[in-house]
Amino acid sequence: MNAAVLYALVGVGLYSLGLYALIVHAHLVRKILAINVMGSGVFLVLVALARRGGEAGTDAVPQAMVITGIVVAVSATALALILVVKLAAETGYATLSGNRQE
Amino acid sequence: MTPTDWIAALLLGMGGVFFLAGTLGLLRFPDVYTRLHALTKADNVGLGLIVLGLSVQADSWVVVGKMLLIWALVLLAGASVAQLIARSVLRRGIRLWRQ
Amino acid sequence: MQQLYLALAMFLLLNLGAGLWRVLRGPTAADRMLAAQLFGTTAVAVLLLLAQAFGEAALRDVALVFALLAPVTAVAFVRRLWPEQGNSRDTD
Amino acid sequence: MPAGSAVTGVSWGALLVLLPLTGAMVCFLWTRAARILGLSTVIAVCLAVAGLGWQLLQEGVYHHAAGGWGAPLGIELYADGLSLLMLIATAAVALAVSIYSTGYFKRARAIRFWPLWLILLAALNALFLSADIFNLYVTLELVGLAAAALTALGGGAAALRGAMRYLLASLLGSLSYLLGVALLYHSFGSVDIAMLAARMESSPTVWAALGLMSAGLIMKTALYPLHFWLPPAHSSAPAPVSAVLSGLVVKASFYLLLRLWLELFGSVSEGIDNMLGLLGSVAVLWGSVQALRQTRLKLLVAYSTVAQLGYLFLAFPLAASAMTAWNAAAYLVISHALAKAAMFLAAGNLMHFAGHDRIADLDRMVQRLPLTVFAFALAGVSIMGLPPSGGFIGKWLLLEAALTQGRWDLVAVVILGGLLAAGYVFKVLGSAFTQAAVPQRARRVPASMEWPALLLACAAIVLGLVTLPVFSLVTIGDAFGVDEVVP
Amino acid sequence: MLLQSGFDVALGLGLLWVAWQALNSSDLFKAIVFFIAFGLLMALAWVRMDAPDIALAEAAIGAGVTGALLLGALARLRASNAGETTMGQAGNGQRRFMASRRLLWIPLLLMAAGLGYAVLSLPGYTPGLSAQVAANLGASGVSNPVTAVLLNFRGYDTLLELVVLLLALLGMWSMAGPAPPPSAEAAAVLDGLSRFLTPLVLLVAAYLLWVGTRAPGGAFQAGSLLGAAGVLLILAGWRANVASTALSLRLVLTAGPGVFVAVAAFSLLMSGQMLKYPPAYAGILILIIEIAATLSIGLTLAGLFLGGRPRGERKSP
Repeated sequence: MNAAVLYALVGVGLYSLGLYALIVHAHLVRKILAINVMGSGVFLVLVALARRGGEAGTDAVPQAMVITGIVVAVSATALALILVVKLAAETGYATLSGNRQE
Repeated sequence: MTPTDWIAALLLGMGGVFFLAGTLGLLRFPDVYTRLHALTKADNVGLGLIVLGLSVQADSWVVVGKMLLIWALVLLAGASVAQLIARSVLRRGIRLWRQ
Repeated sequence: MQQLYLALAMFLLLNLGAGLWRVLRGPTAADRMLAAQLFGTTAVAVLLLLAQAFGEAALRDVALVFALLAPVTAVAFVRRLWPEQGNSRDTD
Repeated sequence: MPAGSAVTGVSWGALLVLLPLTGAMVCFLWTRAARILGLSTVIAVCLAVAGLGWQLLQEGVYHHAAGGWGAPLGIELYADGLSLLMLIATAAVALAVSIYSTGYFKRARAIRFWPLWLILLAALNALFLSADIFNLYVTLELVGLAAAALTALGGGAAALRGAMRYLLASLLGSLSYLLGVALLYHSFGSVDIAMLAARMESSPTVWAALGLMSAGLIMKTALYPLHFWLPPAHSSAPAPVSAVLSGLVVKASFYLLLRLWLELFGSVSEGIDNMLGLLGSVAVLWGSVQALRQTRLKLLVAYSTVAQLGYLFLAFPLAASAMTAWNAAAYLVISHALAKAAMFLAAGNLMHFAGHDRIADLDRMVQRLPLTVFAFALAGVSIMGLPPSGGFIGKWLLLEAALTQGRWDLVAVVILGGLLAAGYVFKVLGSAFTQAAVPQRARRVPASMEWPALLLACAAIVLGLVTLPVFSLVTIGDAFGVDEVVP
Repeated sequence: MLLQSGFDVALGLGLLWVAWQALNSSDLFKAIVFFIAFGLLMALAWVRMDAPDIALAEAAIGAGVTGALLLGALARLRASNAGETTMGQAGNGQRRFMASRRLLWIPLLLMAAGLGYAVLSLPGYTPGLSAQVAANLGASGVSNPVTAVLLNFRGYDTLLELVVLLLALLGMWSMAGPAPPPSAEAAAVLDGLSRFLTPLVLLVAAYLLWVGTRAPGGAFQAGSLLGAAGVLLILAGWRANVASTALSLRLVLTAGPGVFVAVAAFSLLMSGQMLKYPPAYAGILILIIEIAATLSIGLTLAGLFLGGRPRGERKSP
């Protein structure tokens, strides 16, 4: 097992940890963090596996894809955060189930 | 190893020691002010020593210049962030640690 | 020499791991933020070492970006989050 | 030079993406004219779809190498009969929804609606035209973010919560899809669907990719039990947005799933088709029962979408009689797109008129909004699957495939689903005919909001009468991988 | 070799541990700080995988934008008392979550194991597209392969991606009202810091944009730096006298995707294929697109941090 496979496995681990947190946590900011961690895991797999043949060559295509992915991720994060902020201002809760118990 | 290598190794090693000292301070010091102190001073010195150590062996002056610029920026960031945080901590009335 | 760079980089990485303990323990938010600041400095050092070890000049640019942007998060913390917690009225 | 080269010489496919993008930016820049600019853009898109259709009929499938590089280095755009069918349905719904929105949105909201909506339209077109699985990821994200932003346009806690739920589900779906893309790329060294199809062979990695991509797309298509996000989002969005979400957006991910299945995974997967069929069956029955239980009109229509999406997945276990089953799926996709969009627009009219959507209190609507109720009823005919509607053809083909393969369980599901659908459609129509005298705060519904719903519903019916042209259209490019012609 | 492996193992474990803390810390602020540290470690991981372009992007976006975005959102959540979910607030739902937590890890562990097996069982090295990239690099107009893929070979993806970014801002403007009022007058230190750093950041952004055609760097990295400069200025209490309705602001926001679409349409007209550049003009076209994209990305990211539509200064003197 070389470093590339190691990082790819770490990517799989991050994806799984993120999925776990996404399901388990109720607070929406935590869900957003979870999505981001999952995304990082996927990006890691995408780039790391290109190097599993050894240090031989770097494949620019997956690298460019990941840069695209990072920009998409930051856009999605920003949109999701403003949704949470608006939702909390409206309901007082930053959760999906949140029904204010007053 | 050549004499320059030895100098570089010495500087790098000392840099490492300062980083360690900063981390120890962060972990062991009793309150936020002292930890602030440990962190911003020791680490910046550590980084400076590492930059010097690397500069001794750098290929070109451009590289040295860039590394010194980076160091200066980190110094600036450290100083101003420490000041900002310390001030807001003080304003919030978190008391100083006394023996 | 490459071995030394790598060994030092590894040492700094472990150092960074120790600093994470402070993020874990707090107790104040400022402590956590400070520890994050330490990561920035350490990462810069690691990047400079790796740049020299592997002869990758681009890594110095990464270090430069980190050094430049190191204050941004901390400033966001001081300006946005920290005042909101306590006496937020006077800052509005 | 043959006649019509002026039409076939233009790269209509590329225009289908560039036109709405340009429109969106121009609407954003020149807000004062957003409405007229947006509407003209949509009309231009409809013309471009017509151009592409003409091109396909004349010259067969459409290929466009973006950047001029071609696969595997560059991105290929590709359109065959199946893509064209989706593009036509999109254009039809888009036109109706756009006309509807001119009446529905007041100025302040209209200037926010148009750029988002045109970006969504561009993303849908780009998705139907792409032959590159990474490019498809980008279009999926674009569709998801645009749809979430449009859902939130409704304002209020329900819409925000629906949008948030939808956004999270959508992001989870596209990330799973992307992980599958990563595994496929590293297995075969390409992201071009045709090249992948040529190199495809079964391996654990391909299985993992199949699972991840299918699960992600199923989540976005809201197949039971991953449908939880759909009813809150589709019922709380503004009416034209609901129409687009239920009519088109969920179909986009289904289309992609179908495409991947036909091109890549059909050959390496055993047994999963039956599981999809089972989930589809549960979705049909459970969704219909839920719809029947709702007291709010928009929620009822949204649960009906969950049920109708279930039908689409019944085609997978019947794939042995490929032509019939896939034609059924295609027919169901487009007839549901038209009918459900019509239903949501009609529901929007009822809500606009009465100020609420409590089914029990929507009395005497048939006298007050005859066109709208008629539109709802016509759309209901297609949803129930009564002849001569498009929905009827789709369900009939499903039944035919199920009967020839002796799948009596699926026959029962199709019939039972139809009966339940009749139940919830008549529940709405029934109260529309009542004469209870609850005083209502009535608002005039402009013609620009009534006619689009009716025309869409009519289109869903007419779809049942033009089967032969549709079937011959779908065979362009042989997307279903069979040469037989339907009898 | 051993040291390198040691570094990789330490970094890999560190990533997983920090991610776990970022996802499961009891305190949301703590979670966010861990997430910021996670971004830092990710940048180091990209470096180890010979992907300095991504490391730059991750550093610029992670350190300059994402952290500030999250902290800003947390501050606004606390203002509406929604910064945390305590057990009492969540009630039954939370208890159900706690119950499912005990069982959920079993299927997820199985899934992770399956995915890990899928990764390990990949057939030996497939060359990917590196050979094609290398073969066509000469005709692409740039010599940094990642920039060549982003702006030329797969430029259509990048075009759509710029639209995604614009879409995020449009979405935010459509649901959020005007931006929250700027913070009080900044302290002298912060003022000085932003005065000093901003020009420097702009300079480095220009450098990254310029160097990106042949070395790691490019429009995204430069744009993220511009965005970070915007974040810093906003935090320092600087306000632009421009409303969201201003045409100039909108023109800059749409410059990136706009120029890209224009180039696509023009090339479609000239060569029949969108985004097909004549080799002689590829370099200059890419540069024009990149400059426009950098400006748009920077302004969009800063706008996203602002958290609402800029109000202009008509009301307050």
